[in-house]
Amino acid sequence: MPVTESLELNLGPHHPSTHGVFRAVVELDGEIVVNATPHLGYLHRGFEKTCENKHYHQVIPLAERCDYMGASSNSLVYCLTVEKLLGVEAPERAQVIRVMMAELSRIFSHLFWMGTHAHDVGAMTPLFYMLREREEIMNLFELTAGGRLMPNYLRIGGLIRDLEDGFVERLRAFTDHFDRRVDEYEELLTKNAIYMDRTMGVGILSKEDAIALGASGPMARASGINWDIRKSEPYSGYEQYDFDVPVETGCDVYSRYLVRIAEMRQSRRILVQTLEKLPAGPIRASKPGVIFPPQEEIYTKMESLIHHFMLVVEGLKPPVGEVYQCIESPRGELGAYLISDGGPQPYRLKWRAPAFVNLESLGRMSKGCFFADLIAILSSIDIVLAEVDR
Amino acid sequence: MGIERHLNDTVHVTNLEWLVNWSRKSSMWPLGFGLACCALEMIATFVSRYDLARFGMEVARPSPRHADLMIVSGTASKKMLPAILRIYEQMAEPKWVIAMGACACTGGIYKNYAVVQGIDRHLPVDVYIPGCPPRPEALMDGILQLHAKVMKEQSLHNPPIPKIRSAG
Amino acid sequence: MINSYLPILVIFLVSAFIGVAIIVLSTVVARRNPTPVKLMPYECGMDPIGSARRRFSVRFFVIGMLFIVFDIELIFLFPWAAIYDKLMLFGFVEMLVFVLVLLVGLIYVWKKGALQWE
Amino acid sequence: MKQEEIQEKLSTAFSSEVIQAVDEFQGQIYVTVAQEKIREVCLFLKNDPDLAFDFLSFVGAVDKYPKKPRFEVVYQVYSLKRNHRFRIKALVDETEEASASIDSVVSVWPTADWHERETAEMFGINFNGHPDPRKLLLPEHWEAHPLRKDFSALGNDQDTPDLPPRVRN
Repeated sequence: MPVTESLELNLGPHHPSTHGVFRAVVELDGEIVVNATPHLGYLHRGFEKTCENKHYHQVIPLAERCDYMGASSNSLVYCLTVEKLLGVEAPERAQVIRVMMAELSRIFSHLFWMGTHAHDVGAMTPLFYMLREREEIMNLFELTAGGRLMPNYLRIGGLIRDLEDGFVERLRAFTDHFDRRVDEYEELLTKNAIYMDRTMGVGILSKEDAIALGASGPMARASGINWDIRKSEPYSGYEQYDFDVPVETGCDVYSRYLVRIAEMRQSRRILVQTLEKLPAGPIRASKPGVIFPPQEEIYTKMESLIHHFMLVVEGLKPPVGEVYQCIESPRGELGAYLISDGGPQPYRLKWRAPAFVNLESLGRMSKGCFFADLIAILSSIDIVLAEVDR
Repeated sequence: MGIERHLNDTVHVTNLEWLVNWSRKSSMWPLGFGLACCALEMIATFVSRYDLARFGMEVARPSPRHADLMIVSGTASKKMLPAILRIYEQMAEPKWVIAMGACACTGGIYKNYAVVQGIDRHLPVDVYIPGCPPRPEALMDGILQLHAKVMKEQSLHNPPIPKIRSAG
Repeated sequence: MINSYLPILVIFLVSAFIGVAIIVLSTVVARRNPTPVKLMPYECGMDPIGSARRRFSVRFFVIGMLFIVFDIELIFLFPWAAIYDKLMLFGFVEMLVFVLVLLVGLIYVWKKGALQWE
Repeated sequence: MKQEEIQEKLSTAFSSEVIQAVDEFQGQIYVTVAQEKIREVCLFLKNDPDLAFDFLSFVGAVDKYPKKPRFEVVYQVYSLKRNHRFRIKALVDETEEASASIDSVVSVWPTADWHERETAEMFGINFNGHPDPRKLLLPEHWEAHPLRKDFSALGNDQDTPDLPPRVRN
């Protein structure tokens, strides 16, 4: 066998198909990948250290920027963690709107994944289809609290303000035609022979490897693990909605695609149910001295003004203790482990980022594949670098 | 440019300069350089709804050799800084830099050990765009300001090329 | 006789002139600022690992050769397709023979496994 | 299984000097384990048929700076079969001569690889027996451990310089 020199290549931080500033040093033997060692940290922003100097309610925008694709699920997990620490429960209406925001951001994130993944595999059109849908969802996010990408709409104990009046009609219009849009994507990709050749049997992650390497979310469900935190440990009223969890046993890039497309349909089903169920009522729990009083009460009642003032100046003083709460983010099990020492600032916030853990299996999945398949595998993991590097 | 050495100021070159500036302004190719959340708003600006192609900027090449404008969109972390400087150096003159978003302008909400507190500490920035992330309209407004700035440049009188600490 | 070839000569001269003009103008008029970092090979913003002048696997050349062969075939198809309506059956059969010959080459290459990477 | 049953099962399986403390907050029980026995306890958690903790959510650390056993290494585990969660901790101290160190659990859960590398560089705890103890998130030329309580959030130019040293001169 002639001895072949292996070529080392930088799939560097500035690369069109690394979905941000991810770097992998790839050892190539001709066109076959011998070994891909990831180098992370190019977007490390010191999130956990910065949280230790912020008040509890100031951490929410920071948490949302941790995963700018599904921003609302980040603020949801942080708010649920602090509420569990305080022993507070958000009112019924706030819980339903939170589910609405979480499912919208799941569709939001899966859309961007599908567009860029198809672009990496060579199909150019899905990218423009999905950006059209994302603009519609961004219009919806604008209606909630003004932000297009990161609405920053959730607060500890509920929401910051009630829904805009045009929101429900526009959401109903969106859910009406969204199913046809997903059919359009399926027409483009699912039965496309080139796409199937490029993705079937590529990037195999067996069920045992997936569990051992801590893969969660669509990565795990594509390897046959029937586990969705919305079903196994329901939070924020998820037990009241009926939706099914798509599970594939193909363990490859194609089954991850199928799982995510099916999840978009299920998220739409949940959105329709939230629209039917939307109860009236307050949008924030009322616990004086701990949760911000409603906006209109501040102008009329004296104690609300004092509570508001004390909360803003001195911040929230939760009981001493530690809590771990996790939710099903678009990428997997997103957890926040919060320790409080009674002071106004979190003593320690450990952020369990699913993209960071799913990325560990890149080395094992990409051994012996073609270099072009390495790009397809990397995009099938659906990494968001702000979450990977925190 | 090199030509005015031959003209040695006998002929006034405004019209030629206007032509040079106008051609540079109307086909300024941005570098596809997304760091963090602002990159998503930059992508939304490139694509059909906000459409940067009307300003001649639809070609967002990843390689610095084909780019004239570097939009630093997102947080410049200290580990990424050498790469940013390297890419800026490898772009061909004339080149411009837009600091998009609060993180690129001043470090934004990440005032800590890991983030460069403003990319203008290391790069000559032409236009700063506030916002976290700035709306696509804000990015387009920043680009139009840059176009106005390019039109006013004396590109034919050999303006000094800004030197940066090379990341070589 | 000569003037029927004149247009081809004009096209050739104009294209040659434009090509040379662009190169000359950009070398004379453009401004040079070569810094060592700028001349370094671009590798995603990192220091290039190893040199680019390395021995490559021979399979790359095989695929390169195959591409050139079938690309030339395509180039011959263009002028033929341009005046397709003037060439009666003879032109069609002639080109069919040409394509068939290359089809035999393609089948041979396919069976020998040159298209597969391993 | 409920949190209390898991905790009883652990207490019966290991002697009291291994299971040092049991605390509970908002329905979540967490057990402090002796630092030397951490790999044994993790193996027990994973292989015991009733517990079956086959999924490790994360390995983290907490710096309790003024207190003497300075670091707490936290293991949050989850069982896919039994659908229950549990958290165990190990107290790790840092003295002048010996830096904080604890056994690595990569052999038990391979996913702990990156978690431990990140905790090692952020807190300065080294994990014995870790297959690949390189830096993960911080630049190579930094020596500081940022998540320690005595390290200021703004960093300083010696420990966290903007550019690698080779470039600055």
